[in-house]
Amino acid sequence: MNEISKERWDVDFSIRLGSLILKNPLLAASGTYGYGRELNNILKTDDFGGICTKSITPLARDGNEPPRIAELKMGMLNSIGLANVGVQAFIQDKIPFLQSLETNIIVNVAGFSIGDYIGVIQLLEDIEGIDGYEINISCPNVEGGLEFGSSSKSAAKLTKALRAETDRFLMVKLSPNITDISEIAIAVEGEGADSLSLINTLIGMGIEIDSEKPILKNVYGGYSGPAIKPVALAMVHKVFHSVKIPIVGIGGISSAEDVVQFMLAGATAVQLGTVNFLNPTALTEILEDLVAIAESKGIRNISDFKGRLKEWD
Amino acid sequence: MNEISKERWDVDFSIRLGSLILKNPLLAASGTYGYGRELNNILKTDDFGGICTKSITPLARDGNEPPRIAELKMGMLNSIGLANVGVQAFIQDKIPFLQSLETNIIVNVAGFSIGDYIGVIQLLEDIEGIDGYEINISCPNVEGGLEFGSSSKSAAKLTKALRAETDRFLMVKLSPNITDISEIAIAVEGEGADSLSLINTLIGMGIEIDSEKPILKNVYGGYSGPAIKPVALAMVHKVFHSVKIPIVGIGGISSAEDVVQFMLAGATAVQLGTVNFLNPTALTEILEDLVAIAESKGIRNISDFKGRLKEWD
Amino acid sequence: MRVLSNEKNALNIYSLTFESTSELLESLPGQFVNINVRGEDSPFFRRPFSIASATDDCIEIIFEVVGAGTWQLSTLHVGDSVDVIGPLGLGYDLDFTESKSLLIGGGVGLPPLMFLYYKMKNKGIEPQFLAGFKSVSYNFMPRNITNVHFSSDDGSLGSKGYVTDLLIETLFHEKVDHIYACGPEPMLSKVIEIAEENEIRCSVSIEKVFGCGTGICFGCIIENSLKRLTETGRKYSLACVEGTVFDAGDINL
Amino acid sequence: MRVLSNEKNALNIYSLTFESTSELLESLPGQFVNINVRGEDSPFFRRPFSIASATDDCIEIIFEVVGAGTWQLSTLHVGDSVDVIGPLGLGYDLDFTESKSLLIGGGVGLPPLMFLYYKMKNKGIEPQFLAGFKSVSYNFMPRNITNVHFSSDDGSLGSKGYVTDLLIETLFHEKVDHIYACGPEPMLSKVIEIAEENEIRCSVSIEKVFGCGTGICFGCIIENSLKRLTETGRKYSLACVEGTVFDAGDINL
Ligand SMILES: Cc1cc2nc3c(=O)[nH]c(=O)nc-3n(C[C@H](O)[C@H](O)[C@H](O)COP(=O)(O)OP(=O)(O)OC[C@H]3O[C@@H](n4cnc5c(N)ncnc54)[C@H](O)[C@@H]3O)c2cc1C
Ligand SMILES: Cc1cc2nc3c(=O)[nH]c(=O)nc-3n(C[C@H](O)[C@H](O)[C@H](O)COP(=O)(O)OP(=O)(O)OC[C@H]3O[C@@H](n4cnc5c(N)ncnc54)[C@H](O)[C@@H]3O)c2cc1C
Ligand SMILES: Cc1cc2nc3c(=O)[nH]c(=O)nc-3n(C[C@H](O)[C@H](O)[C@H](O)COP(=O)(O)O)c2cc1C
Ligand SMILES: Cc1cc2nc3c(=O)[nH]c(=O)nc-3n(C[C@H](O)[C@H](O)[C@H](O)COP(=O)(O)O)c2cc1C
Ligand code: FES
Ligand code: FES
Repeated sequence: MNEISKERWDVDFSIRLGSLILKNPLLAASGTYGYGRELNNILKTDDFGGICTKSITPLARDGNEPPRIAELKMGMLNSIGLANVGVQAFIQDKIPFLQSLETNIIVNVAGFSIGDYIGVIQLLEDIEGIDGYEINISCPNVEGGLEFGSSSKSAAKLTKALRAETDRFLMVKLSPNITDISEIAIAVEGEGADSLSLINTLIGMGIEIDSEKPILKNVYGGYSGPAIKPVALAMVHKVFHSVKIPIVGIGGISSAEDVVQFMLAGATAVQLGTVNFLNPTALTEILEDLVAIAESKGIRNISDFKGRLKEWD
Repeated sequence: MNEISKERWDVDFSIRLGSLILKNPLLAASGTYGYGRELNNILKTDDFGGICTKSITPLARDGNEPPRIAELKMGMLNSIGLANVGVQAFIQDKIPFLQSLETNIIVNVAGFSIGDYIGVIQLLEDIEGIDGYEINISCPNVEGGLEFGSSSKSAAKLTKALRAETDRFLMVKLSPNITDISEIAIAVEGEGADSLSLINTLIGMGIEIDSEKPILKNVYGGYSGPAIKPVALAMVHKVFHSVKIPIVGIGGISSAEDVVQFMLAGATAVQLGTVNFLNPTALTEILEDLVAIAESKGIRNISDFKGRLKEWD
Repeated sequence: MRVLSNEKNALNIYSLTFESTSELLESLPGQFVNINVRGEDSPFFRRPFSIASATDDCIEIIFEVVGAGTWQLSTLHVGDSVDVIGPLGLGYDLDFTESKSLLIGGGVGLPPLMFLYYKMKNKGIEPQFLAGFKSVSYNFMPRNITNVHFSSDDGSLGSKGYVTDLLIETLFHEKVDHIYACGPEPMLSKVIEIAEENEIRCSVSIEKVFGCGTGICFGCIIENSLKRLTETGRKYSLACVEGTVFDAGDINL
Repeated sequence: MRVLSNEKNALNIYSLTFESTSELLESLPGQFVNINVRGEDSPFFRRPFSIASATDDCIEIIFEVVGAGTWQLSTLHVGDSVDVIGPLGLGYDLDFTESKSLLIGGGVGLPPLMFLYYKMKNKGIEPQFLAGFKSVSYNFMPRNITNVHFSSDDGSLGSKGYVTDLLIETLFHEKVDHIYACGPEPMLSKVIEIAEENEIRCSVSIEKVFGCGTGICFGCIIENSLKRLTETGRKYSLACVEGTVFDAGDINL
């Protein structure tokens, strides 16, 4: 168990994310940290500034057929397909442990209709110990065929409906598979979201030439890991210059340098995703390295990095 | 000089791309092979199935200020900004050498208005030895602010205008920074394009944390190289199932395996881009390895790979 | 963790031992470690290997070079440091005191059974051990494992043919309560079939591509049997944390 | 190409020689090779290095370890194979027979000047050579280069101070027609300034990040001087193919 003793550091890691105070700017990304308990014997889950749970849907879902993960050179593809225990079992079996954690619990919510999202949130509203919701709008919208997150109209409509349901911290997670992410960001901000998290996975594909088959049964999958970081950084920077609400950066983060890059580009906090698979104690190492970077730059509040990107003269 | 003796191979490399016959399915990608002459002492430029020139605009352009290239872990960013000699100097200084090559010459055309594109093509129409045009629609459209390639309406309008100007082979190069690439592909096909090439670069960004500056003066750049291959493959596969005209696959190709993957996904031919920077004799090596793969699979016509992707049962 | 030895045991087969944490030393047969292989062509995911033995101060894995990751592992030198997490997975049900056990494995499916064998011997139990190899050149069975019957594809070691033929033969004249099996999928399917016919309890170790090995990526799924589907309402189990050892009746291979 | 030797010459400085193609053996001073460095943390782009010498059967480069790529190069062993392309770039104008030449360089800016020096000596010309180092520990100048005046930041080698101070001093009592300079940008700027004041022709070697080194990526640009802009209509030159040696009057550093 790698425990983190904040006392010996001269850097204040706490940040304000909308109405939340996080003890540090590192959250576990949805779908890459299970229900928060799995790694608790390797890493003190409490050490995260927050946990975004696996996406929760109204009913339990088995997800897509295998193979549904595959490795690439600098990243991976997944077509898990929102496998999860469903909101009822989540409340019964997963919430008690999450409640016991001294960190912010953000439940990631997904659905195939606005009613799905509302259904999940209504059941969760009565449960204590949930600090907020992250809305995964990269799920296929049954009506239009495309994702909720692929048009500003549908993204705004969904945000508006959910804002009416809850006073809790409401963060909308944007898809990068989009012509103009700022347009979606502005629409979602306009309907009262407290924060934006980005990016979800890029759509990708791999082919195995011996079998001449796609590496995923589902053909397409979500591309994550270090390879997508440059795309994520550009989108965070662009959205930062388009909205006022705080941004949580996601995409390929695996080192303290990466965290600082995202904060310089405008992120208030970040999420660790695929790196948790490769290095279950990444959080601890990143926090330690962040101290070194902050100290070398004479920075005492980690939030001072935010949006501090300099221009070329 | 690595010369390629086709005689010793049992594989027929020639392919039909619309009205063109290519001696092999490998083309040099625009902006990554200069004007065709630069590497001619290292690699016989003739050995390419075709050359897509640097993007040509009506007037000479110096391009963006430096730094305008930067390396990443599995790729690079560029913000060259369409630096080129302009169509007049192109005709005078560059065309004669290109005419001397025994390969297909495809002039890549770019502009900031429909008039720009028309202007370039009208001047080139009288020149012999040009086998076709590749239209780069990823340039900012002055009217709307966005790229021509970012809406099916503007892409279709541009294609229609250019189709009226030329009977030559007309290939439109699609941008991946788009919500639904199939929509653009269908629109462009509808206006008479002979072929589609995809993808151009993804928008990306890098930050250097010591200086706290973007690694490019221009902040954003085009992300290319192996890291973008999974995104390109998915788009080629998707477009293949949306249109009937042939597709030229581009994005991170650096080996014969990559070429086969793109062909399985539906590409008729492919382009080599960033790999030319790293390995100027990549073409030769890839052709040799392609023979080995084809032979191991008992394939005698390279075009048999096209779209042959198998499904999971 | 520090590499203590890395020796070629047989054709393409290496035995790698490394210094061990106290947690690792308490590992159970059937559990695995997950190794972050670094080097020129580093694979992206970690690489999982069954624990082949655990002594007071070291852990052993035995692996075959089949690709970039295992090749890289084969180049490790004594003293090199290697990023290992574990023990992971549930391991074998060690409730075997009453019953007569038979271990059956092929190739690099044998290491977890070797560990199980050592544990059984420690408890004074001597299981039957059937081991199959492609040929004698691949044989890496250590001398301290006795009572093994070998088979090989070409007859160069033990009886010629499949190790499952040996199983059928053994079951003719021996009573077995519990079969523990690990190896390539076709072998496992055959073992399960034979066990079912003979109504013998059968535990199998499953190999899948692992994204994490720790239960957080939901990638390493194996289909549940109708029985387990009915019990749990779930179509799949996670091989890494709900296995990698499963009761043959719980899964569809 | 096969590595023939790789020796540490000074603090963090290595001299690497490799077998050479006939093309490489004809390379000119000021030309460079571009190396595809492979290994655990391989950089994406090739790494450019000036040719420090070319004998009948090998090419030499001298490099300082400053990052992952050069670190990886420092680990190469005799017999390893290395992916080198070249010679690239235009090299120095070798039309120096008539004039009195002075070579001035700092640190790993010196290798191309060493090659130039050898060429001049072969033609019976003995140039002035001014060489600056951080301190004596970094000095990698081979013995066969005579007539060098050294400077070092700390005075541990030659005169204390900048090599440009040496230049000013030299120009007090010597007539020079042509200065060849290579080194860090601040040094080059100062050399150009001094050359201009004294109306001496000055050729400088430029370092930029190279995407290709072969003129096809259009990334390695250097701003043209007003004079060259007027002549060519172009704002930039490509350092890799139109240089890396430029006439000081042609560019804005
Ligand atoms: C729980 C578990 C225990 C294992 N124990 C052992 C062991 O004790 N000894 C041993 O030699 N091998 C063992 N394996 C298999 C071992 O993990 C793979 O051989 C190894 O990951 C291949 O890595 P590579 O990079 O060398 O090969 P790759 O180039 O990745 O692949 C080579 C071949 O191995 C297959 N493969 C790749 N990754 C995996 C994976 N994660 N699981 C299964 N197959 C894979 C590929 O499909 C391919 O056919 C075990 C696997 C699992 C899941
Ligand atoms: C034409 C030319 C000739 C050169 N000749 C020599 C030589 O003879 N000996 C020698 O030691 N070095 C020489 N260099 C510099 C050498 O190319 C860099 O030191 C090397 O590329 C650094 O690689 P790295 O991966 O070790 O460092 P990195 O980790 O890439 O960078 C370390 C530092 O070097 C700088 N750098 C990185 N790449 C380049 C580049 N392509 N050009 C300039 N600076 C860079 C970075 O900005 C950083 O400050 C030359 C450069 C050029 C362009
Ligand atoms: C296996 C896997 C499962 C994921 N599941 C979800 C999910 O259920 N909901 C969600 O919003 N994002 C999900 N994601 C996306 C991640 O939260 C994250 O946005 C993405 O992986 C990019 O970050 P990374 O590169 O750091 O992994 C998943 C990602 C992976 C790799
Ligand atoms: C330095 C550089 C310059 C480029 N210039 C152009 C260009 O002028 N016109 C164009 O259509 N594409 C241009 N491209 C895009 C490439 O043609 C290609 O679409 C892209 O790089 C993806 O392929 P790759 O990953 O194989 O490089 C350029 C790419 C690079 C890296
Ligand atoms: S390997 Fe990730 S859940 Fe099993
Ligand atoms: S480095 Fe590519 S053009 Fe000079």
